[in-house]
Amino acid sequence: MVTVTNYLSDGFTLRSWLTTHDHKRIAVLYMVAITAFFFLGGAAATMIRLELATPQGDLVSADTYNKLFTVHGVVMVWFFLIPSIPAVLGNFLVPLMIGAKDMAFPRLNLASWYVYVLGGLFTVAALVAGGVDTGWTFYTPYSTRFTDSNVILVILGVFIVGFSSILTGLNIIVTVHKLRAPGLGWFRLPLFIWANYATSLILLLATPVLAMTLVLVALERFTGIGIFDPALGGDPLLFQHLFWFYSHPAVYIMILPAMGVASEIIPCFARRTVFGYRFMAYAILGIATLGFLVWGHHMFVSGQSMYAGMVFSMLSFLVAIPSAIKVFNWTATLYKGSIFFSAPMLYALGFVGLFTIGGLTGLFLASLALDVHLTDTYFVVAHFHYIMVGGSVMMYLGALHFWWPKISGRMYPEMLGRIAALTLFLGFNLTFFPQYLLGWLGMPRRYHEYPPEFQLLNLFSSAGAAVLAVGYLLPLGYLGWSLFFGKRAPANPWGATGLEWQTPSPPPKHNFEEQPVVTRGPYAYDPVR
Amino acid sequence: MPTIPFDSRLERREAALLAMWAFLVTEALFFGPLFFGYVHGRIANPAAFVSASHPMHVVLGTLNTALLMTSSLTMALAVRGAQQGKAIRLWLALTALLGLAFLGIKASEYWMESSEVAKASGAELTFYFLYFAMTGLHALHLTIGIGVVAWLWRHAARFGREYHAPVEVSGLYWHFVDVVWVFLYPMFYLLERYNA
Amino acid sequence: MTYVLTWLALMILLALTCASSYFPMGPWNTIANMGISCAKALLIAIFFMHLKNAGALLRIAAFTGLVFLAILFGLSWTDYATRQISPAPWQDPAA
Amino acid sequence: MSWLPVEASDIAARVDLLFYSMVALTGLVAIGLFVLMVVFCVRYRAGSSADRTNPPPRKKWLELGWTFTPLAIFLGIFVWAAVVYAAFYAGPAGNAMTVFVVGKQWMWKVEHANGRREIDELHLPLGQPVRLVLSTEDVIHSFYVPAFRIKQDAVPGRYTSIRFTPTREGEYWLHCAEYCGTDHARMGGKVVVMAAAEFSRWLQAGNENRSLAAQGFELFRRLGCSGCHVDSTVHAPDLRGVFGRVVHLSDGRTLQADEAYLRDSILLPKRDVVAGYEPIMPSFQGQVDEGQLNALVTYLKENR
Repeated sequence: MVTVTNYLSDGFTLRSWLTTHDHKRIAVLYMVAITAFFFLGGAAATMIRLELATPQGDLVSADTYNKLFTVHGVVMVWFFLIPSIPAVLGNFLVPLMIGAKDMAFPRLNLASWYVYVLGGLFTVAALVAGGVDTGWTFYTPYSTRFTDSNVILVILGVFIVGFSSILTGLNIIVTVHKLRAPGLGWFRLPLFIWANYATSLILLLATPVLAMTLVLVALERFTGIGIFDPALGGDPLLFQHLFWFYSHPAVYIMILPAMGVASEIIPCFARRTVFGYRFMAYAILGIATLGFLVWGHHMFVSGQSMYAGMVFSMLSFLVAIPSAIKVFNWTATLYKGSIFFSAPMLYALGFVGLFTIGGLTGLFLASLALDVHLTDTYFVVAHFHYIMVGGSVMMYLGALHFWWPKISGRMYPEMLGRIAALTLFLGFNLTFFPQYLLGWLGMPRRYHEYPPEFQLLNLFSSAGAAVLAVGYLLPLGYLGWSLFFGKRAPANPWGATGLEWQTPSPPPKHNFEEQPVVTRGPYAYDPVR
Repeated sequence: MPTIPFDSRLERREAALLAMWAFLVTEALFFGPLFFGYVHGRIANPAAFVSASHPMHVVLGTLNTALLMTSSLTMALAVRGAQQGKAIRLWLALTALLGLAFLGIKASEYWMESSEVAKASGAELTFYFLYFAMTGLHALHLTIGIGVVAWLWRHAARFGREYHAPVEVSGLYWHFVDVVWVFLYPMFYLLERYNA
Repeated sequence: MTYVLTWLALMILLALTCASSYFPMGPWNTIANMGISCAKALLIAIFFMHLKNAGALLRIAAFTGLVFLAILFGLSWTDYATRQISPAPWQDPAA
Repeated sequence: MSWLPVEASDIAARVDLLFYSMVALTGLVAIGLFVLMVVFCVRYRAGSSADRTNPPPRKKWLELGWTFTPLAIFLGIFVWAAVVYAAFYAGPAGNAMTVFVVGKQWMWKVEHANGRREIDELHLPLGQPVRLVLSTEDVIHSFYVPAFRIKQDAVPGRYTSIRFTPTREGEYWLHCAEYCGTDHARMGGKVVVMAAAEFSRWLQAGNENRSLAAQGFELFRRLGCSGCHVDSTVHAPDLRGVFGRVVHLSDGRTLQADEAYLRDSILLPKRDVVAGYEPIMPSFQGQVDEGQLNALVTYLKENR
């Protein structure tokens, strides 16, 4: 047997990693960095849940609490969720799945990681310097005139990390357009590619608006003049419009790649083709586009015009339709399949369930009259955690398990994988389902203290968070363990159809020994096995 | 050395052009909030915006517009020269010089306007805020553009009929910066001039 | 030659836009200015930036940018166009 | 604690009907979907003997069905929710009692029409339509009474308002729902709904302030408004009975002199100049705070 150098054995020094142009190594760099930020954001969440176990503000001060939820939001949104699937798995898999040697711009790819790290350093510096207490939403005029925390430093961090997102998005778009293997037409692309492509479009179109909006906040804070200042004829709601123009599509930046992952895993473990491939692809593009038209539903009680509220509400219902299509199609993919319940499949099934609940409760928030009561309460907190944690994080972990053999060349311990998936599913529901009830009963979000009648539900939630923490620490442990002691992985342990499985695990530096040629559509699984 | 993922220079050029256009779309949206802020400010405070714009030096602004559009011409000629394998240094040098002249005039305007800003109040301040933010960001882009053109000038010998993607891509960027100015000029210089 | 003609057209438009602003035309001043700016931007994009000969992909890319800017402006404006504001005194805490 | 929140306003019942209908509808969809998933998972588990011939790669009518059925349902819900939403803002103005609420880090200051003020409490009469007019002295706050199912942001630089009718006596939580800094969680108090007679006793008792209209009259003199607007050589409109009148403006527009117009005219007098008058009135922006502005407007409303 000829031993080929794979990408992991292509140099063991730190330097060989930090100067690499190999998309697979850059993906690993991203994985390390976002894992660190995940646990930083998770630590803040732990403190929040501990504080909320009792109605009194007895663990930390009000200011500290405000800084904790701000850190949790900023870190989890910009330093974990947004780069999670696109920058780690997108980076690793997009070239492999389309039969390319690398991303279109390898140097730019590495640069975007350094930009990410730089943005991270600014944010961490802001934390060390005393933190920031505006919430991740930076609403004016609180952020521009009233808080005395390190707003400018954090804004700089988010601004910089935004450029990392833009560069990654640019790279993925050009790669998908220009580097597909011979025979790989658009409707032969795996849905994971569709999803990352659509995500990249959003990254390119939405992120710059956030970047400039935050610059305007920083300038207003710095100069005392700005377009959001009502004393100078400006409008604080202008900030909200600009902010949500980015931040609503940002939700789709987080969930679309997760949908892409589910669309890979479910057909593979149901051993049949995905139901309604074209509808799935169109739904992805539909979500990406419609997602830009609904931001005003964050502003139904903000003093926005009632009529604008109605326009945004109707558009918000429209964006729910492609999401519904995807859920129905995943379910239909199980029909007449031959289902194996391996760990990635458990994550994917859990994802479908949690995403369904998150999506359906989204309808409540799109309904104008209900949103008046529910917005800025724990109902909203529960809703977006079902989408972002139940959706994106579950699927990020599912993807890590599914492609772990490809990434690391080792198998993870299957039984532990299943236990972790179940633990996460249960812990997640215990943590966040009570928050729907809390919201309906009227507990506002970002509250350091709360009326005593809410304690029971908060206790459930905090207990669930403990279970959830175990669920996150488990994979960290056994995936790390498997790097050294795991069984060596074959090229295609799951019998999957994607191009990435046709090259050894881990892949060689240039991905493929010879240029693959595609002759059929994706998910051509044998019906019965 | 990074893996070169492309099979040919032609493919690479196409990828570079797509990437630059995608980047320019991002840039357009980057300017978006500023333009939107301007539209909102002007509709909410029309009188203040007019009175704040009158001290602007319309002659210098018009001259600068002309300079920048001429630089776009020279840049376009440089790009065509590179595509046809001709010498492009002259065109690049002219482009960069016109850009520098623009920046020089802009800087002198900033100098002269500072006293007006000190007198401003209310929404006039918003006007000046937007003026400095937008023209400042534009000047930053132009400075980067001049740097890129200088880099092209240094490596001009490498470009020819076979390989000229960097010149084309830089040209796109240069023209985009020009397009931004085309909108900034009437927004800040030409408000109710007849009353000035 | 195309380039020089484009440049000439740009210069004429510049003269037009500058001159027009000395004639009181009410809201039409702004419309004329913005219309001429759009014309100039189109000239630059089509001729200097070669959209004339570009493939469909690049044209779609350029168009996408415009569409999403239009979404930003248009949908926000559904709010501003229909909002009734009663201004209230509000003072900057620092002032 | 109760698992169902109390309904203490006319709006609350309408919101709840929509909410519980949606719980039923989405619950049904979710349960149906989960049952289907479980059935498929069991039936088609690897190694089972279920029939797997010809698994459909797509079914157009099915997919179109689950595209357009939700669309129709969603549009129905949208209309329902929008109709209820409109009631918060566009209900009949007629006999609504106006209460001014000012948010301030971290308290709610309330002022009733007769001048009675309270802090972090809001007393309301049962069955009386109420219109809250909100403003803020610093950052954005949000006035939230869960039992009424109402929430409205107070935005710097402008007034916002929301309407409802309390329908149940009792004490209810009042919260700030928009994050506003350190003590955001403590910014709140209670809303007390009392029988109408009891409320009018409460309103009169302990009211050290003179009525809002009386304060307004004093301001009207002190700020010099009366110098021009009452029997003066300066050409300024007579303001007696101005409220509710149709006003013709110098640029040809006409509008009704409502509260917003009166406020605008004090703060931005040059914007809507009445036909036949010179735009000579100075702006009072920055000279009057919102409490004084409310007093002036109330005086003008009552000065017939």
